[in-house]
Amino acid sequence: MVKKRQNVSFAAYVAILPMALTVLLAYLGTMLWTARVSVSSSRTFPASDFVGASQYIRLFNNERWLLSLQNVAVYGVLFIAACLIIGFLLAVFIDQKVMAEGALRTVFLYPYAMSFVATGLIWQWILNPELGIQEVLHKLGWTEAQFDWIVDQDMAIYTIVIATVWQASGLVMALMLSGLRGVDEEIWKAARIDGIPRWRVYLSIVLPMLGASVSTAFVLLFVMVVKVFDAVVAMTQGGPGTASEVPAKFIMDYLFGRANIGLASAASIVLLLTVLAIVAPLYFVRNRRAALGA
Amino acid sequence: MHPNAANDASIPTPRPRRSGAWTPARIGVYGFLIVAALFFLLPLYVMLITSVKPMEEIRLGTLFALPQNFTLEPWVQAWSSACTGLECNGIKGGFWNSVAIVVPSTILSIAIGAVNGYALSFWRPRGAGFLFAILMMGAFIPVQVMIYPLVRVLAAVDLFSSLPGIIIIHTIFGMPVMTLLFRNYYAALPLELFKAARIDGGGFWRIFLQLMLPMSTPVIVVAVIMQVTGIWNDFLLGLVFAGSEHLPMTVQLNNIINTTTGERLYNVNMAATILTSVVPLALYFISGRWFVRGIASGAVKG
Amino acid sequence: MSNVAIRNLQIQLGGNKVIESLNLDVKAGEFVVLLGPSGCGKSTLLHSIAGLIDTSAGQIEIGGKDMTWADPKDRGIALVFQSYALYPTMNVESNMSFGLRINGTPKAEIARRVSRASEMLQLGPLLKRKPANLSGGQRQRVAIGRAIVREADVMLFDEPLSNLDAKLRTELRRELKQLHKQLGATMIYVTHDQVEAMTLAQRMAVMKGGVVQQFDTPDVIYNTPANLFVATFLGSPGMNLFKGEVEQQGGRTIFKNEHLSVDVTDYPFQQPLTGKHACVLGVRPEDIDVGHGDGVGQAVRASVSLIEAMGAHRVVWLDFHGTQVAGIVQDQQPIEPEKEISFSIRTNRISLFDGASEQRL
Amino acid sequence: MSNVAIRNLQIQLGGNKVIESLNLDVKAGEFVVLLGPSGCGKSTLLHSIAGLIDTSAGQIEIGGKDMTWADPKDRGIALVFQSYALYPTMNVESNMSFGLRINGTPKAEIARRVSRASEMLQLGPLLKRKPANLSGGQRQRVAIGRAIVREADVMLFDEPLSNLDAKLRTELRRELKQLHKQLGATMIYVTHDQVEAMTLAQRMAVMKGGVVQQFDTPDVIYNTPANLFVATFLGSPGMNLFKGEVEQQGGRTIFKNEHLSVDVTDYPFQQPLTGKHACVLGVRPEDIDVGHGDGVGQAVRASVSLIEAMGAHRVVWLDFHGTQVAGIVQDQQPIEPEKEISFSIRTNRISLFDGASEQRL
Amino acid sequence: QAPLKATVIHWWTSGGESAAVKQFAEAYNKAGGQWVDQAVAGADQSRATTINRIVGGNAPTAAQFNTSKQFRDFVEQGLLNNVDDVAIAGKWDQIMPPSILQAIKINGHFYAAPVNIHMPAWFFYSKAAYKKAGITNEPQTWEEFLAQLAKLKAAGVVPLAFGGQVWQEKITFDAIFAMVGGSDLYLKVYRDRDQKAVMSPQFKQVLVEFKKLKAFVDAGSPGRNWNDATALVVQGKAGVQIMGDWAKGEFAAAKQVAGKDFGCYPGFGPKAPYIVAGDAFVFPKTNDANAIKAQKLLANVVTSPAAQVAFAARKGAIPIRGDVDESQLDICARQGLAIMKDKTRQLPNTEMLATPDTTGALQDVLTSYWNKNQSADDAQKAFARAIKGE
Ligand SMILES: Nc1ncnc2c1ncn2[C@@H]1O[C@H](COP(=O)(O)OP(=O)(O)OP(=O)(O)O)[C@@H](O)[C@H]1O
Ligand SMILES: Nc1ncnc2c1ncn2[C@@H]1O[C@H](COP(=O)(O)OP(=O)(O)OP(=O)(O)O)[C@@H](O)[C@H]1O
Ligand SMILES: [Mg+2]
Ligand SMILES: [Mg+2]
Repeated sequence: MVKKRQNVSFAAYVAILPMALTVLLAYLGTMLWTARVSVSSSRTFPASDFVGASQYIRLFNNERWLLSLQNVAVYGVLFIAACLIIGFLLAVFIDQKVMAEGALRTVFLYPYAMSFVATGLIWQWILNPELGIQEVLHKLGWTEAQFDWIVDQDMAIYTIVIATVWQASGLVMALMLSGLRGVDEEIWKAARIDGIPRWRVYLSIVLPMLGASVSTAFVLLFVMVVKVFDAVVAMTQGGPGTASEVPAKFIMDYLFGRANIGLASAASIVLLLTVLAIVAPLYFVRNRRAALGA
Repeated sequence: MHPNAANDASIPTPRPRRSGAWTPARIGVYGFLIVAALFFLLPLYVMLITSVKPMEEIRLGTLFALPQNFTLEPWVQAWSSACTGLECNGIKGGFWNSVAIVVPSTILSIAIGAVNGYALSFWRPRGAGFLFAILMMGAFIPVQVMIYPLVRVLAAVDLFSSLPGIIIIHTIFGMPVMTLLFRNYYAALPLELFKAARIDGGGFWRIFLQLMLPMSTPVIVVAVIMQVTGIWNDFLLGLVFAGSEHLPMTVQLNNIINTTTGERLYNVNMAATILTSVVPLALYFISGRWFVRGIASGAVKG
Repeated sequence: MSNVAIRNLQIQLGGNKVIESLNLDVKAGEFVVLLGPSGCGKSTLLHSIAGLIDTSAGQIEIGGKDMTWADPKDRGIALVFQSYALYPTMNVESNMSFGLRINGTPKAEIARRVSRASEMLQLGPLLKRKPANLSGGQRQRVAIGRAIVREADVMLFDEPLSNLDAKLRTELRRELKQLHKQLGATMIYVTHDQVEAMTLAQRMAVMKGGVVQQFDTPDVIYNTPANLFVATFLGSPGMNLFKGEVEQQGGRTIFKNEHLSVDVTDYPFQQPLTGKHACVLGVRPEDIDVGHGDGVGQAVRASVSLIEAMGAHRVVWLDFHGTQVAGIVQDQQPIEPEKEISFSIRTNRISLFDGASEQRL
Repeated sequence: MSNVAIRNLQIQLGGNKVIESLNLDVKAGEFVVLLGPSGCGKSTLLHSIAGLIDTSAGQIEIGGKDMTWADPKDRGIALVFQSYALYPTMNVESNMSFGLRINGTPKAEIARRVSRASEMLQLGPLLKRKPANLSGGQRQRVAIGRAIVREADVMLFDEPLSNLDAKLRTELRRELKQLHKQLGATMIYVTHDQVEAMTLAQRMAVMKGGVVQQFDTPDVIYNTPANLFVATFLGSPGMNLFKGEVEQQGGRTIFKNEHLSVDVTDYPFQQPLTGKHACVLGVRPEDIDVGHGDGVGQAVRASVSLIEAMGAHRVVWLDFHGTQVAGIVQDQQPIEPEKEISFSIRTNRISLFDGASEQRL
Repeated sequence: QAPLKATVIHWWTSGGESAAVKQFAEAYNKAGGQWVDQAVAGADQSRATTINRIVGGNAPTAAQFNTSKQFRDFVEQGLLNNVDDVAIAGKWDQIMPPSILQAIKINGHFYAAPVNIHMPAWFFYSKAAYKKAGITNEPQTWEEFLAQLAKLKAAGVVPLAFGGQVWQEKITFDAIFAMVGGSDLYLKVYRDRDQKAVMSPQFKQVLVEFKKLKAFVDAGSPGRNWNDATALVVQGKAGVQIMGDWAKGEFAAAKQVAGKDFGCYPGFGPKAPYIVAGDAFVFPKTNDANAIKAQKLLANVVTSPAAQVAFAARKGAIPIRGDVDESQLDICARQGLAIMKDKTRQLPNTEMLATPDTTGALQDVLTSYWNKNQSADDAQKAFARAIKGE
């Protein structure tokens, strides 16, 4: 049903012009271009021939790609969950009118400011069984201690989770904090009268009120998941073997080192469609609920 | 302390609340924060001590040990004399270039993101929702995939390899997340305020500039944190789009720490990394005062 | 000066039909009060007149022009929000002057209007405060101030005085009336305070469930309510109701039930009744003559269940065979709870309603 | 059942001393109404009793224990916020039951209390709605519901009925009174509605600028206000004031000014007066006898400036040598604006205040 | 006349590399040019920058590539200028090793100026560690090498300093392949993509032998950077590392001297194959006469003997030509230079033989095989598939 709408100010259209241009020229254009390249035999440069789905076929015959998708799924679930939880907790604890709030906030945020090329190396060292934590524990006499995930086929991806959570949860904290501070004091007072324990207020009242911040954080983290690359390169280079390969690294390898932008484009398109398949239902449900609620 | 506190448990201790008494809850809060801070600081500790050790000591591989031959040489070198190809000026060379890129890019990308978010939340122009959906999809395309076509576009309008070019590029890449950030923030504000401003005759820009922006400080701080960090730390886009006169300091940083087959000076790398991040770190530290409480309180009843 | 005409308005909110098919014709320069129970759609109506809610059907005409889809700012209206909706980052003064500054009103004029409003609303010392630092009533006054400085053609007030003390309310009521006279603006005013409604309204619309039940002068509505709902809704305490039947008895028309019999021959029936007719008799508490009825023919007896002292008068609640009957006592006669007392009904202002349709007979 | 005792309370908000030195002794199980002009610190007082605001000095005792620094949840209180402060993400039912669920109240008990409250507040059909989808009055009722389900020892109400229609308000007033009786809870109730104040209050505290002016039964306060402020603040319209002097004239005490002379010999002076004394005479509008005074000795003449029809009665505003005098007319005598009319003062309920200190004589 | 400006994109950014590239710059400036340096760390990034600069119409005068098939696509797209004049005048055909020529000479034109030769599979060993394990000689056969590793292990040092990154695994594999499988098989597999050769038992044996090394690496190896592995050798914590000649830089930085503190050998025995890799400059298309002049001058300068030896000495590589003054070079490099004279020992690097895409696919196969519990048979099959280009 087409519902008549009140006239939207002309200025609103002017205002979103930059967005429209960006979307059409930069994003839509790139997507179409990428889709086009993905059905060509392009190597270093885009070619104009048409090879059908052969890049896609090759892609899905590539074990490393399939493994990347699998890895990123595991990684994504853990990373997003951990970041949201830790970020929220940090925001909550920082919100307790603590001393040195500014310093603490900076401490939790600083990883976000550091290039992963260097911090990834530090993590690699710290997690390295012969240099880092395990070694220290051994030296302290706890010789059974074992913490060698980074060299373990099955565990390496979790070390990426640890390091990236370390990097990103500060940002989630900042987002949550900005949302938390927006909650009306009166709500807090009401909850105090109701005798609700603080943690419960955060959980049952404040957190639902932070819906917008949470969803922003979620999308942000989701984007990070899909694009995770630096951390893997700096820490494990996708290894041991291909145990911590991720799609973005796959794409980057083919884009540059392996000079096969056709395959890289096909991978990007597949990645995009996968994201769409995950996000679209969420988006749909949210919109429906909003429509019912408004 | 109240004299009765000890022997009459049923009477709540009279205490001036602000004096920060050490209740178990309080201790718990600090306990958590301290443990968390230690976890967060561990890598920084390693970075710092690595940066003040000579390479011989680093090669020994005693990661957590304090330096035995403390040296500031790596810092000096990182800042002003490390070689990155023919140049041996450390990372300081690109500092002002970075500033010249970060400031306008941050402002522009936040401004556009805020306007987009505002338009999407309150005005909903026809088709904007669709544009936004595509924009958000675009956020999931690896930046590197987009570089080639964007190079062509920018070259076509003669902005490739220029300061405006790199600013536009950062704005483009920042747009999805900035728009999302502001859209969601505005969606959580009471709609009544917007309505009141409409009644008051406010047009699109007025309401945005005089009503919405002042209420946006917390989210602007987050946006600034994200954009400044992102743009300051970017080197790939700067390298490709900025042109050789405007290369940001991260290109130098990358050159210092990211060699493949050259020998690596870890101490210099760490020093350079920390030095490069000083600007965002300073920003984080001072951003606190804008995380204001209850920015919209008192606005609506109910 | 603009009239406001609403035709067949229909509004849906979140799936509920809040307003079904509403018609209202407010003349230019008129002061109309909207009354109705909580949740009946008053605010929704005001918001739709202001253009803040999309209508699903119907038409809104302001100043002779179809404004159904016009922008709020083009409608020449001002609105006091029930929830205030103050700009939290602006101080009181800026809150009030915001609209004027947008219009490009000259500075001096802005200053004049703001200072007049703040004086009228006794906000003088608070001009530099932010809304968060004001009390509830102070916030409400800022909301009023923001609307009145606009001096718009149509002014919409959504319970603007609900959080103010009686004294201030009386003063502001008078000021608003003054303002109305002075600006000649059309005013539509929602209130739950019947004194306010009675004193301000030139005409009064009583709403229920998104439908206007009666739209007339306060006097007419108070004295001859169009239906049972209006009858009980107005007045405090509301009209006393007695179920019964009307019948003709020897040339006279008599209302009768088990315990009561009232001669209603003089009642101005809209249509002549024939035979027996189930109906409801409505009597305002001030027409219940308490205590003095002993000698009068129609007097009946009831026991006093509650006495409410109201300062100027007392409200006496009588238990009349299980029905609570409220009467107003002006004099100082001694009345004691639990005691029996007699009362009679003054018939010159009674109402009669159809038992089934609940419409006025 | 807990008493509430407040001693020398001092509260600062944002640098303003909002409450200076306040003392109030509410007995256990008492129903106290707080009245006062907008911004006088009523909400602040309630919040400090509830423990939501830090006091800068003084003591708050609840149920015999010093609770000045106790946590709100340990005080055994419930509070209806003036601004409602509903949990926006919970539906009506959860808003009401959340506190109980946290307390571990048994499910059946929660259901019972919530259903009782929602019935009383007529919220039944709205239980599953979120606050954003409610009307103003509906939200207010939810706020009340959330407080009363707690069945606390001390219940604090901050203008709980301000956004409800008169009918509902009357009903709820009665329900609240019932609840008070049933729970035996101590209730402190802020309202601007004097009918509400008069009908609910066992005792009433009138505040001004953070100070309690008078704390007594409604009757006493209405009939013998302690000072000029209380006198004018209560009643609608407020007390009529005449400036003048009292002096002894031949064994009688006479109030006198240029235009008026009233014999006040029977007035119960708190201290005997000697000589001339500048004072203010206060007369309630219902003690202004309009129109009938022609024959009476003390009658004076004034011109009618405004007539407000209130349904049950009329308020007539008289211009008496430049002072506006309000009188209440109960009967149907014809009064016309702009005409001259005479009035007299019934002296049995007058008040006299010191001209300088404004305290009752 | 203004000096000929030459913007050069390259990825030589470490201290030693910087010093090396400075030699080129100085030589070029001395020859009347003006070197504008554009260092971009990381080979991939550097090449990507070059591509984008070309596409964006802001091409550099010259850009570094590996001496490999990496720039074939550029040539096919007609994006490069050739430097035939310089090559012919400089008699490149005669002075340069054939494998290098093969890489730079496409369709009869010289499209790149090679600047150095890297041997990516030297064996560096710690003399201290060897002493500790009681090893006195460099191994002459694969079996002896394995035996030495075992001894090292017994002596409590990490036998093989290994960085578990894909490219390091590949280097190690190639070294073993050349050594154990022999040059013929190497070429059949990599150059001819001969499926039969890949599926041969000999090749399977290569895989089996390669995996034997796994027993001699430490637990911390996965993900380790090559220089951290080198540091183990420097420290004497590890015995031997198979790494490119650039590793000498790390020894030098630790003030260790080749032949004294550490030893180097390119393979087992006097006839061991010598894998050749290296870097080259390509010259993006331009019609600007000055730029073309600059390109030619640059090609000329960087291939000149003096610049070559100056560069190689600092880079740790060897010159692309034999007619240079060896005295500046360390003993490892001198050894390499000597070997280069024997064409039969030279083996081209995989990158010179296969496209980057195929090379990458092979890396994937090898890293799987090395890290997972995969049988040699399976790896062999996967390898065959990868090299077919599927
Ligand atoms: N946060 C604050 N900072 C500064 N002043 C404040 C603050 N909150 C309230 N005030 C001031 O304190 C006074 C008392 O406020 P309070 O809310 O208690 O008034 P009130 O009696 O409840 O009034 P109302 O009837 O209008 O609700 C007011 O004058 C108000 O302006
Ligand atoms: N967003 C919404 N979604 C669904 N229903 C709504 C929404 N807003 C209001 N309603 C319902 O519409 C009806 C009318 O609401 P409205 O606010 O107009 O009432 P009102 O007459 O102003 O009442 P009050 O006197 O309590 O303010 C109410 O029953 C309310 O529950
Ligand atoms: Mg309303
Ligand atoms: Mg208040």
